[in-house]
Amino acid sequence: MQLRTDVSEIAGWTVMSVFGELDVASSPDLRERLIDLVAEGRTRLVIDLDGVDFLDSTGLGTIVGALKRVRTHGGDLRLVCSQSRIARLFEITGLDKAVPLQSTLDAAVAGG
Amino acid sequence: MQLRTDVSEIAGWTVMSVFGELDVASSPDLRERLIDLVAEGRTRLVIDLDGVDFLDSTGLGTIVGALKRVRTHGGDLRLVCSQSRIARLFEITGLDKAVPLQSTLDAAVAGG
Amino acid sequence: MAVVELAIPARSAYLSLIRLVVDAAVAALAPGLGGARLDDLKIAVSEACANAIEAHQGTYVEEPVVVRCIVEEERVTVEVVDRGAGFDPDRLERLPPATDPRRLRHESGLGIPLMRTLADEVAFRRTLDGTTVALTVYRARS
Amino acid sequence: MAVVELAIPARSAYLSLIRLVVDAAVAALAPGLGGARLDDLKIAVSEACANAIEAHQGTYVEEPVVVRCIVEEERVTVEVVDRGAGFDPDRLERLPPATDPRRLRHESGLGIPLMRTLADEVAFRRTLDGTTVALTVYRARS
Ligand SMILES: Nc1ncnc2c1ncn2[C@@H]1O[C@H](COP(=O)(O)OP(=O)(O)O)[C@@H](O)[C@H]1O
Ligand SMILES: Nc1ncnc2c1ncn2[C@@H]1O[C@H](COP(=O)(O)OP(=O)(O)O)[C@@H](O)[C@H]1O
Repeated sequence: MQLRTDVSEIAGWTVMSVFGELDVASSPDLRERLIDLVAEGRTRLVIDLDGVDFLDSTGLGTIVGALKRVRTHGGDLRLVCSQSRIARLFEITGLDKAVPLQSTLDAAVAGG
Repeated sequence: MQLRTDVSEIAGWTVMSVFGELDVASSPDLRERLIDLVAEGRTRLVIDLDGVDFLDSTGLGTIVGALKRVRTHGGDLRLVCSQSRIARLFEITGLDKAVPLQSTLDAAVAGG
Repeated sequence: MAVVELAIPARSAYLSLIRLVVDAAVAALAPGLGGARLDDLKIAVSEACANAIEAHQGTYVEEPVVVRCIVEEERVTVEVVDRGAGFDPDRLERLPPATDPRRLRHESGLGIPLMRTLADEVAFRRTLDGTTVALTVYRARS
Repeated sequence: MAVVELAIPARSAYLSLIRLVVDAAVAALAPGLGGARLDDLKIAVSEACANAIEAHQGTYVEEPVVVRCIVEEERVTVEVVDRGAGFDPDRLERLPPATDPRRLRHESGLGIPLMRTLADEVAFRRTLDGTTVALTVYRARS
């Protein structure tokens, strides 16, 4: 569906910016793209969710999957999420304890 | 419904600017406001349709009614309509022959 | 073929919502249908729904009006289904031409003429318990 | 009480349209319901619809899923009606807490927990031919 992703490299991190609605229709597509990044050895990932208009449980699940995959390869995952509407979903599912949310990209790529 | 009107006086014309959707739900309201203007003796009217997002047949009918009323009182009606989506409805119903459309307010209030 | 159906209270305040749904449904189902054609269809549907809602006033005011968007390969059809008393579309009064001064006596009666011009096909079907108006726009035709 | 009903193909590509209609219907019918509560309801409805659509895959893929918005004085209820095989909501696997490393084994199963948190009331009703999920948000409560 209407999902667009941009990939860039910043300060040793691979940043995937996601734009559009991240729901059960579009999450499989994002999942594939994240699997591809990890397969290319890009295991220090930042997912920037500030362009996401809607997030559902499969979107959250896709992020859990990415976290598992980068960790398996000794990497790490960080999230950029300054929209409270979206951050709220991580909070109520407790997932903000597994992947901390940063409110800016700068903060996400800072500190190693 | 979501219909807003502003009234101003320009060069001897009473200009009613209409904003929102002009359909069967909102037209009766516009009709009342136009009747009130004519009752106050304001019979040289310009209706500015550039803020109209949607127009249906009752909106067209309301304008026909206003035209009839100002003419009965020796006045005149002019329309501002630069949106081709809206202008088209006057053209296909032939009503542009009864009330000419002007593409700017300046043009509408020009020439007496 | 994809079908999206909306059932909505018979009140004119809902016309705005109907237009929004038709717009979103057709844009999602038939992305090929251009903006101007979709605008035309939306006006025609709005006119048909206004009449359907009007036909429900009185006895059927609590009954919903149904709007069905049917998207096929080559065309989009929107059916508007009511349970009103019905009418004969061939026996409507004809409006005088716009240049005739008598034209100004008529503030209504433009809905069906608009539908006929804006849609590629308009069919009025008398059903067992009301009227179904089917408005069709072809994707390729202009 | 105002009711707006949408019947839509059982494909996840339509979720976006469902959200849009719920948004527009609730905004039109219940203007009092604040933006954040409406967002919550929209997510809960989207989750329920995703499950309903999933339940139609296979045998019932050609059958529409029905979304019914019921607006009353004090609350808004959205019912999602499917004809799938049904399930027992009390027998779902519980997810480990987010701080447990085993949590990462689960990429799914968050839909119903989200619904339960986001809506004020969630009811799962087994019907004769499927499941109806009713999600309620109260207008005054936060
Ligand atoms: N669905 C309908 N059920 C019953 N009568 C209808 C229906 N649609 C149209 N009509 C009749 O046809 C007339 C003309 O309709 P229309 O051209 O839309 O103009 P208007 O609605 O402004 O009168 C209506 O006044 C009504 O009497
Ligand atoms: N309407 C439904 N019909 C049948 N089964 C359902 C329905 N809703 C939920 N389920 C079952 O409950 C499970 C958990 O649902 P949910 O919490 O939304 O997570 P997920 O959809 O990610 O598995 C689903 O996997 C499905 O087996």
